[in-house]
Amino acid sequence: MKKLMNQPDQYVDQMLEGIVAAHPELKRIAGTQVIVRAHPKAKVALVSGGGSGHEPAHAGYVGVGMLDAAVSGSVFTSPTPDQVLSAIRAVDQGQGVLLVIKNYTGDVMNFEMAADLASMEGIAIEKVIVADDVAVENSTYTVGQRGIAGTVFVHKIAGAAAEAGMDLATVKRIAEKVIANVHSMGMALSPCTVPASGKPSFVLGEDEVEIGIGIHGEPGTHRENLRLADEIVDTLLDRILAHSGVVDGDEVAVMLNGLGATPQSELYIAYRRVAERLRARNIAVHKALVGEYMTSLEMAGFSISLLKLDDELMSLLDAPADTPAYRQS
Amino acid sequence: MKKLMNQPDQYVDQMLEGIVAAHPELKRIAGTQVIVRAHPKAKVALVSGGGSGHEPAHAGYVGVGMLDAAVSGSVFTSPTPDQVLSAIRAVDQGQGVLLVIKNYTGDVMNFEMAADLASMEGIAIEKVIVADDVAVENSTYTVGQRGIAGTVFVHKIAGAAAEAGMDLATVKRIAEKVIANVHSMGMALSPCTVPASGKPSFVLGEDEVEIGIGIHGEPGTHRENLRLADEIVDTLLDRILAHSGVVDGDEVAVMLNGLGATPQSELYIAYRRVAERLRARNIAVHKALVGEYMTSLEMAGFSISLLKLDDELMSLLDAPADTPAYRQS
Amino acid sequence: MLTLETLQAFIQAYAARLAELCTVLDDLDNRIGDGDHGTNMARGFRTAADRITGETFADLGALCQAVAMALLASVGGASGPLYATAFMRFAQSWKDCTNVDFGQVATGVANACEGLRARGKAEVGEKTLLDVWTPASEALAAQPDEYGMRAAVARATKAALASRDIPATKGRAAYLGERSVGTCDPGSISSAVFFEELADATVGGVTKTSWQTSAW
Amino acid sequence: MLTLETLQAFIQAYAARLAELCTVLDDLDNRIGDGDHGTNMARGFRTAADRITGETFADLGALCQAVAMALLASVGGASGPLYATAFMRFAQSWKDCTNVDFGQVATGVANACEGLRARGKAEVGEKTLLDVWTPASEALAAQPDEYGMRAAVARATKAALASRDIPATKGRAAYLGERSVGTCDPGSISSAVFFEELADATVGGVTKTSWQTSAW
Ligand SMILES: Nc1ncnc2c1ncn2[C@@H]1O[C@H](COP(=O)(O)OP(=O)(O)O)[C@@H](O)[C@H]1O
Ligand SMILES: Nc1ncnc2c1ncn2[C@@H]1O[C@H](COP(=O)(O)OP(=O)(O)O)[C@@H](O)[C@H]1O
Ligand SMILES: [Mg+2]
Ligand SMILES: [Mg+2]
Ligand SMILES: [Mg+2]
Ligand SMILES: [Mg+2]
Repeated sequence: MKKLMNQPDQYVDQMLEGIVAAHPELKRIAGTQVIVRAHPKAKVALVSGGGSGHEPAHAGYVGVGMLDAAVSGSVFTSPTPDQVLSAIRAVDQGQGVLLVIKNYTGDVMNFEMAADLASMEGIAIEKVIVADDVAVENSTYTVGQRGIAGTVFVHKIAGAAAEAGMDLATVKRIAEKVIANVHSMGMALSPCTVPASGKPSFVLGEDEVEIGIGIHGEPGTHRENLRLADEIVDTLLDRILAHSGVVDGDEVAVMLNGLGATPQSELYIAYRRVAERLRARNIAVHKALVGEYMTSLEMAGFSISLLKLDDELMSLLDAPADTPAYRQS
Repeated sequence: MKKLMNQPDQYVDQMLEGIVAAHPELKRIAGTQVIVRAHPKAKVALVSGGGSGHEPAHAGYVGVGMLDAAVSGSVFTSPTPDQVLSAIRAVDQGQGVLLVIKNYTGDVMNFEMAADLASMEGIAIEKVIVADDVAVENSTYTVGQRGIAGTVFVHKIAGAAAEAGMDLATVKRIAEKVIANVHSMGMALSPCTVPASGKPSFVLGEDEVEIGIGIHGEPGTHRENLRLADEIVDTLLDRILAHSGVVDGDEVAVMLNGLGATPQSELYIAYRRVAERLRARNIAVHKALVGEYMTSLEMAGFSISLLKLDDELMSLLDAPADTPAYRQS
Repeated sequence: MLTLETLQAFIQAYAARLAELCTVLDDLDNRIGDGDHGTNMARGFRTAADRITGETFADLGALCQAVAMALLASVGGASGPLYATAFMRFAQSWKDCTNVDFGQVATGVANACEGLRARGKAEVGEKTLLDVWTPASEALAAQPDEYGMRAAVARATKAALASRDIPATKGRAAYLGERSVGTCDPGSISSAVFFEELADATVGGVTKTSWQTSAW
Repeated sequence: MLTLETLQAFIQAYAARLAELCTVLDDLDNRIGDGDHGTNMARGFRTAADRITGETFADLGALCQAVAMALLASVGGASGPLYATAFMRFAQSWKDCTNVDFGQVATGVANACEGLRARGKAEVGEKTLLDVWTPASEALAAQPDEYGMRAAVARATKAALASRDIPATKGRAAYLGERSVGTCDPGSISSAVFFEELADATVGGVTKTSWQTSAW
């Protein structure tokens, strides 16, 4: 796999330099891998992050109506607690900070350690853990479902709540409501390669795909033969619908998320099928997002996220946002 | 190359269905491959298009402040004159129509034939031909430079002029000013595969890249070994700067455009170098666009476009736009 | 002599031949263009052939105009307007005729050739289909009969193969500059096949080139 | 006996060993995780080793705390907080001591083990590094001397290899369910190496496993 890069160990650092160079409305806290808004606002602050390699997540969602800070670890590696702590300190305006964590052992442990340290400093801190991936069965004995692209809906909706001046408890309640109502699943047509290792995360035959993959190049729940786009969409969507509790007459938001190398044309071909299926079930799509929102380097494939809406979520989803990767007025 | 698709011959049709399903602010003219705004406005109309496979170009730029219609041909094949004519007829509000054509023999001939037919119907029609690719030497004896990603700046700026109510001659003058001032060049790390053929457009060794490629999977001007991102950026940027007439103290807009499979992280790594180089030359970047604006299916690689700005171009570039792929307020 | 019947048969035969050669033409175009010339041509002439199947046309002009319109609406790319232009010129040349002699065929081809030059703004030697149409047209004009028709095929085939050795300065292959040397121009090959099938429909017994290997 | 000197030597040796095994650990993690365990561990212990090089520490507590902080700030992922937690527990256990006997080493390892369990919320048998730390800690507690130290290495190595045969229910490999059977847990391997190097630094003469092939 050829990479457009310089030294692999400077991959994340140079990416962050590029981000702040391109977006003067963002800035980087010197000496860290933390991106914050250049013009902070007095309100509850939202901090998210995780390993790098998911761009535009998470730095691309820093801005008005979404995040206040994004912390980037090494590629596919959770950032360390000191980095997360720097972010928390930088964005706290005295009204408290909500951490939006994707459910991976590493992310949870590192963000929790940072939260402990921040509370010891007297910062009001809360956390929510996104676990939207229905590929993985949930059970109290296991690690639980992964957090994947549905996380962007948490950023958007909880971000709008914070921007509107809601307090920490309310922003947290809303974030948890999004988490309870968003369900996702993904698949890969090809693997990705971490810059430092230079090796593909798995090897697929010319006709094989991985179903139920995460966003770190991990293999999925199973492998099968490539089928028509409509059939693949049906496989994912059936499972999402079964887990989601969405019923006829409900209103939803849909994200058809590209994992990195899949052309937008193919994402729209897949979305067409999602729309067709939902229409047949009398489920109204209030908003559709089709594009690359939470990627896995140059993996080919996609995920579908379905968010069941109520009036509160809908109005916050529709609120303005102005970030590099998500803009609406 | 695995594709997320159904029947290859329905690729474009199903993509267009997906686009209108996802974006209720767009609609498709029944029986055609033309996407128009659902809510047209009385003003000079802009029509662009070309082969499919460049998504989000061009349908993603239909909307307030940019295009009024986009015509999609088969993958990498110019649309036919009757399709272009349908678009022209649909968007003409009596104030005339400007065709924004990328400089490829096929596009030029098909759009020109449509323009001839439209004028015979009494529609005021003008055209501009974008030829921003400095990889190819220009000369009166040859076909001239190709139109590539710089075209998006034409859509944005001429679109803002039309939206502001300027007349056809003025909108055309402004589009031509953009064209005269935008210069681009691209390179590929890997080829792409047209769905119908199923074969890669060229074959590169593990260490090889193509320099000076277009956006249809054509090979470039030459092949070389993969080098550091900074070195590759320098190769393209040096040539662009040499052609652009941009001098110290100028103000520019930059587009760092991904060709399909290149992760955003790598685009930012490349942009970082562009910013560093321009800063050193005392060239001010008024606006930077980093992302996928004009792709070549799942090709890995990127292009750089540099647009020299004056006050007029700058204020139109900064005007609001609300389209699926380009939003700003 | 070209009749309504032979022209219809020609369109059907050319469409079938393009379907066979689709991959060869795509592969050639892949090397120096964007890999779709076979697909474009096969799609276009399939559409044209279907369009005229079972229809009756008053004259050659109407038939050629129907083919031109079908091509225009189905090919796209560079070849669409070019081949459509050729048939529009045929339509003008053979207006109101239900059959034409080889002199009129020669005039029609010369007009088509002129149309191609105007539409594509290319000259002979730029590695485009004009490199084939021009000598074919000349051969037919010099000897407007059965033999001239065969000579046109020979000139066309030779020119198509000769396109391998020159760099392109028009069309998509021009972006490759010197790298386009060594590959035949796909539009020249499809044009040579055009003359093979036209001659076969009008005079018969043409030995058709197997382009599969020689084109590379 | 564990002195300031042997502990420093251990950190250096473990860092060097991780650098050697980096690819093996990454490859293992690639099969059932995200392919970075070797990179993470090598980076973290390199940072820790550099951090303590040329520095003097008042006691083992201060040294372990410095290592913990270096790991915390440089590893990330799941292994960062876990190994950092182990060293924080060492720091608490060996506070104010410049050297400790094997009884105190056993206590420190038991405390670390307890810390790992609390931090990761895993139990033995879930295919995590706890599967290695727990039996190693037990062996050392049962026989807090040189022999116990060697026994701990043997138990650790055996447990690391045994991790191959069970499905993961914690950590990233858990998402693979039954597909995780057949590959050793990378964190268990890095932990077995931890005990090999700790024993080698404290009692010497440990035969080190070549994980290159046996791990698969
Ligand atoms: N300006 C021109 N004049 C005449 N023929 C041309 C010109 N440009 C291209 N062609 C012909 O068109 C052929 C390519 O057709 P095709 O691949 O269908 O279109 P595109 O280049 O748009 O993909 C070339 O091989 C060449 O023979
Ligand atoms: N909950 C847990 N408790 C104990 N150890 C764990 C837990 N989760 C993961 N591990 C260990 O961490 C190792 C993976 O570490 P590493 O690859 O560095 O982190 P990440 O999984 O974040 O990429 C696993 O092999 C496993 O031994
Ligand atoms: Mg990791
Ligand atoms: Mg084409
Ligand atoms: Mg072509
Ligand atoms: Mg890992």
